[in-house]
Amino acid sequence: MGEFPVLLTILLAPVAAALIMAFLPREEKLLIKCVAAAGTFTSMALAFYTYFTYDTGTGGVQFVQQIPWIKDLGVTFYLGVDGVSLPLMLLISILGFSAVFASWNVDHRPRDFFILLCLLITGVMGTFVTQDLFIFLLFYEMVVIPIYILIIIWGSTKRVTKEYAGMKLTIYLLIGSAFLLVGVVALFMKTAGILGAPDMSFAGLARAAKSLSQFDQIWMFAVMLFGFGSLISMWPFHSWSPDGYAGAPTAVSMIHAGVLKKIGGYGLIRIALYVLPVGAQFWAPVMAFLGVCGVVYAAMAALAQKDLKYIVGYSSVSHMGYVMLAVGSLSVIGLNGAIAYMFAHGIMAALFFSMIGFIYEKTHTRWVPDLGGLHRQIPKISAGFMLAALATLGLPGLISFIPEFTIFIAAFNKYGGLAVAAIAGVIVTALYALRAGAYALFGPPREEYDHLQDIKGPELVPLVVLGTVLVVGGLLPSLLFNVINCGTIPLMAEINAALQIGGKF
Amino acid sequence: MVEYAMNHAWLIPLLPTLAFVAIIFLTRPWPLLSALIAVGAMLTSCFFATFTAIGVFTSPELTEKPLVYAVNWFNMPGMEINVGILLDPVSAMMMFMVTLVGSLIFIYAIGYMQDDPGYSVFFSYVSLFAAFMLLLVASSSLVEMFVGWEGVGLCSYLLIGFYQHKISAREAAKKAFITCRVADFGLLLGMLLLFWNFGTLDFAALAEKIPHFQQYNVSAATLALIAFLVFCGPIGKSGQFPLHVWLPDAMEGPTPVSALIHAATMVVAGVYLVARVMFLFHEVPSVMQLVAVTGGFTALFAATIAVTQREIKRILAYSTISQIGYMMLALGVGSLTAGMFHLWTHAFFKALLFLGAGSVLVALHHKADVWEMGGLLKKMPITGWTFLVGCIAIAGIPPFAGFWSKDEILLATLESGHYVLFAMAAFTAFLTAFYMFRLFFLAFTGAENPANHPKESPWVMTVPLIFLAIFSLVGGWVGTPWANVWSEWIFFGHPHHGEPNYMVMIGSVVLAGLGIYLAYYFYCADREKVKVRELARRYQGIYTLLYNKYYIDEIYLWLNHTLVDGAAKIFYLFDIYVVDGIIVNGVAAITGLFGEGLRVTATGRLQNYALVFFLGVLAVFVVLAFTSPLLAGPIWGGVR
Amino acid sequence: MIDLIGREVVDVFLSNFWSIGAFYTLALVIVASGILVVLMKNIVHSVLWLAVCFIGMAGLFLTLDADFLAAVQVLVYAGAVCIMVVLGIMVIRRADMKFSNPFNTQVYAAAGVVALVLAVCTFLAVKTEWMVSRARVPENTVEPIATLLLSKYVVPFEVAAVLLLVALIGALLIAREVKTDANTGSQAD
Amino acid sequence: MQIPVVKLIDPVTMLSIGPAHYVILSAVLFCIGLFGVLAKRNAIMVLICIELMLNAVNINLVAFSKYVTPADFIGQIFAIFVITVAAAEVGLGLAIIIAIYRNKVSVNLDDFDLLKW
Repeated sequence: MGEFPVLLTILLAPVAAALIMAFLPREEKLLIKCVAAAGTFTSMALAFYTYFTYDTGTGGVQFVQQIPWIKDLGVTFYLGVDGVSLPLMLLISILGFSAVFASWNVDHRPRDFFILLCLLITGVMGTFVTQDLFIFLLFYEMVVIPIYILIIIWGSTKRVTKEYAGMKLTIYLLIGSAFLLVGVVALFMKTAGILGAPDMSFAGLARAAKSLSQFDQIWMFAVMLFGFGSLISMWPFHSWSPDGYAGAPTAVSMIHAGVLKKIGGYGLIRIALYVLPVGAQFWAPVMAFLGVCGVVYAAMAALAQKDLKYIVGYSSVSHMGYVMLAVGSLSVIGLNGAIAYMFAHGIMAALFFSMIGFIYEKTHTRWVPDLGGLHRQIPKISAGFMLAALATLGLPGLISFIPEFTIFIAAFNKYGGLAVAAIAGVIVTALYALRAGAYALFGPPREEYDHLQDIKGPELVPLVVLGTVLVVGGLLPSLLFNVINCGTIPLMAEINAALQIGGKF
Repeated sequence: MVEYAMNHAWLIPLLPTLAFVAIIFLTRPWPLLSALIAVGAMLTSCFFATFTAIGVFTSPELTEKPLVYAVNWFNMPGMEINVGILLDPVSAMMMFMVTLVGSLIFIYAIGYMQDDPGYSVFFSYVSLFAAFMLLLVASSSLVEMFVGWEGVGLCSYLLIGFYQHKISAREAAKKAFITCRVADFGLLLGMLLLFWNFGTLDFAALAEKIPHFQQYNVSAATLALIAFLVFCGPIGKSGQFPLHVWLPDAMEGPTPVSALIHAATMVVAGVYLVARVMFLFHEVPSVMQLVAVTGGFTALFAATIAVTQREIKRILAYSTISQIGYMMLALGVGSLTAGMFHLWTHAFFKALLFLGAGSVLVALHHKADVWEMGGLLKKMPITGWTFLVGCIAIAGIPPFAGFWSKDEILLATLESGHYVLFAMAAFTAFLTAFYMFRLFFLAFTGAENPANHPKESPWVMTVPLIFLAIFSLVGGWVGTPWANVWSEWIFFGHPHHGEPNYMVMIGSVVLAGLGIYLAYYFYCADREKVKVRELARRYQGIYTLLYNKYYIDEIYLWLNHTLVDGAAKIFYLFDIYVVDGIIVNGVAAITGLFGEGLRVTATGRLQNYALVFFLGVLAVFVVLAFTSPLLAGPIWGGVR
Repeated sequence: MIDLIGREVVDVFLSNFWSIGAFYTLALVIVASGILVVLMKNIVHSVLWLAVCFIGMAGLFLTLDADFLAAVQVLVYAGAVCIMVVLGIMVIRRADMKFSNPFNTQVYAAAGVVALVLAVCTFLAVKTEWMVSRARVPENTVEPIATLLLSKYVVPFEVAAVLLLVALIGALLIAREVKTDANTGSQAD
Repeated sequence: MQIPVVKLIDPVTMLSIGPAHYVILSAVLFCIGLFGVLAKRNAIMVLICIELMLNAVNINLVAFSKYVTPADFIGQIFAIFVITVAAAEVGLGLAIIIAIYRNKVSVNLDDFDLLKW
């Protein structure tokens, strides 16, 4: 315990910021924002430090910190990251920092807003840094509340009211987590019986779950698939996503689309797949099929949208379909692709939402036909928007291409024709991404937007930070894959070992 | 120097990239400085490329065994992707050509883009474009090439849509990108299949493995499928039928861009790709056949459209499509030499023609209709005469460059026994001469249009024209049938010397001459153009069909708007009304219904609640008491 | 007569005449007054019957050898609680005291539930084989109780004391007349 | 040490007073109280009936104190606490009723259905 508790600091820095903010007078808006920025920045800096000092030679779970908590349930406050969770932890820390700046202009009750935002960031972060199922669930439930409040108070009403959107999102997440809980409790009960002593750590559960019967594995996986699937907006449990994003304030959309969805994918890999490999093998084709459905379906639906946030909302559903497909391929390449793609999508979706947020803030509309010609008046926002659009359509050289490519390879290997349908999705993606960009930004400039101010100062931070990650990650994919490899290779080895014991279907 | 250049060939794509970064982030407020940086980077690249080319061409073994400098890009179990530079004659030639033509176009753009508000941005984009193009050319693996491939697509999107305030430019840019994207879908699938079957995407490794494809349990049918899918990419990028529609529309961009994209570089990327993976196509004759037919058909098809077009750059665009069809035809009949040779000469004369057209457009304030021009030769002598050189070159009159390469293609087609394709190609040669001189006569000779006040362009624009005109003349001399140096450098398999076939040569010159004469007859000699109007009237149907480009754009537009958008609408409505409306809100409604039903129980009266509460207690109590095993015997109360 | 009932019965009855008599009498008093509490139409009457019931209870405690508790019962319940309730009733003055104690609409349902509860309790009480300690209750109950309260049960005792204090203060606070300002007069809605 | 006491059915058991008698008495009293709580409209009446129920509990406690742990006084002490709490409860309950009465000018429980949908 002599070491500096890096992960704990990363986790608690936003909480500390929230606490400080709680004691600041509500009029000190700038100070409040600075505190939030400082908290999230600490988190981000340390996350980068963690990411680059993670020893890829050794691999495994590193930066471990264990505090026994509830003995009777086998719960340990077990912090640690490996190649699967590290990229996602980095992602949330980056997004958290950017989200603070993306909401720099929040004027309505800024103190409450930033406190909730910081709590939200911590909650999401917690799910990624823990190696204990109970703590994972705890943090996950912690996330739901701030999101709901943030949408209800600071959201915007368009096609659906913000209350409806917030309610739908929250209830969906809760239903998902209720199913999840059923699976987790069942898993816990059964494994505790097998182990003799309760153990909630992922590794312990996985070890015990090997002796579960095939039927148990299958039904538990199904329950978890539903839980995590509705979290990752798996088709057909996706409809909260576009509405929710449309209703949410910018920062929430960023964090939600960027990372919160990824908790679903992460959980699917880290818990469902790792602990219940036999179930995973049974359900893999279903996952892949639903993933492909999501890809095509949501891409087509995005094509019909006129509201920028709806476009990105559907697009993120579509992209999560790729993740499902990749997870369904049950191979190292697929899992690598899935995790890297989650990271990539987090960055680009966040950039997209932050730019849309700025556009909305300045023009007070997100309705594409009402926009147009903006690139003359607000070139920096437009550049960011186009960057995000191009990343969305998987342009090589940006962060999303290589993960997409690996996913395609893995999926193609396993599912052939099904994967072709998913790959065809890239055409539709290009169509809607470019249409959105073209109709909103290009074309003849409109007079009513002549007075608009381009982003400057702190508002530039999301663009700079996310844009840099977007490009650097695209040019040097090995930065991402070297770390992810450390997580997926042992994971897949365990899964394969378990499958060999469990026998074939 | 040569060795240094070869060892540092990676600098060739890198320098324009740096120029892009520098311009975008640093020198944007200073247009001239930006231009100088871009031109400087390009010239340095050209310098390196020249020495690299010299180095490659002095070591003949590189054709068999290309020089590869590669580093690992990323890897994971079962997948290792390298990036690097591959040097062989083909890539060296391409690099040299791209940097050379690129430099000239950049210099030209200094003048052409004068007074444009987006001056710096323009130079940053074209630098990026050059960088991606060079990456594409120099890449050592298919993935890396795909990066460049999509990168040039992106840049062409940005550049075609450079005048973004124009709706037509915006639409053209989008169309270009998406059309290519459709094609790239095929390419991507092809890549995946290649990777799946051979486990690598490095050109060198693939070149070794594919000839022995049976060893890797790959059936010939699969290989044919792969080849076909890979060929989809070039169809889109090189504007082959049926995905040629984006290319004419792409003329919305600034003229240097048209020259850069349509003449020298991007559109020939498809040809280059086919040449690069010739080892794949070579194994599947059926797809080779397809390549040849596609090329031949496109050549003829585009040429017929070009005959009736009125906008100067559109004519050139269709001519480009047609010429690339030639290149494809050459590759398809198995002559890499001829295809690449035509690519090389075409780069010069088409760049020349586009830049000349740009010069005309500047002088006429962007009035593009050739029927409204006339007599420009006197007012703009340099532009006019260099344009004439370009026309002669493309028409295929010896000793200009186009003649040699076209001759090579015709010869290769004939030798491979594709007589129908040969006939099509020959007829296309005739049409090419006709429509190019139609353009020339309409624009540069005849009566001046009094509405125009043209004057010669500044020297930054005319000097590149002169240089290009020189190259259009001498560029073909490396590959004359008598002393064919070209075929010793650039070939697939083994060098192939076509015997000089004078029949073909004379035949093609005669056809070209006939075309030029007809153009002269209709458009120059007949000053009032009565005959040609008469002709158009008589064949009204054909004329309209040609003028409207066989209505292919309309068909696509209809498909896009009706089918794709319609399907999108259906999906969206399905989402709103079925998934959301029936399922999600349905579940919510059922829940709500239950709530509604149970609401009456919430009377708000405490005593009601207490009553029910006691009933519940009673029930629990009874259940506990009467299911307890104790009740079987006497219940023991009190102390035990 | 004796033959009819049985010798044994008579013996039991005679040997425990006082205790049996006391129990049944007191039980009668308690139950009857309890029923009257509920049935009276005038709430003041109800409270009076309540006092009767409490006193009967004190008697019952005496039969159970809990003389201290009997005293407490009389003091606290029959004394303090009843008076407090009467005071409460007086504070809340009704126009017509005669009908101050009506039933509500769920009286039959309540009766049913109550009957069920009673049936179950009685059934179980009858069915149970009670076992009792042979030991006798000490003659003197006050001293042991006092000792226990201040030694073994001192913590609950103190807590109870605090509870009473809190209840006192709380009751004062709640029942205190709220001074309504003219400008914040939204008190009575 | 302990002797089982037989059932109440026959006259002998009817007459030999044991825990069962007290339990039944307590049940009857409790049910009377419960009935009042459930069926009376006046809030003060409900309070009164709660007192009845508490007393019913006390009977049990004291009875068991005598029959089960005569020397330990557990039941009696418990009863004392119950009485204490009951006293506190009556005080507070009345205070609350008075406060409500001030607001609503009613002690009729049927009027207090704010929790209604």
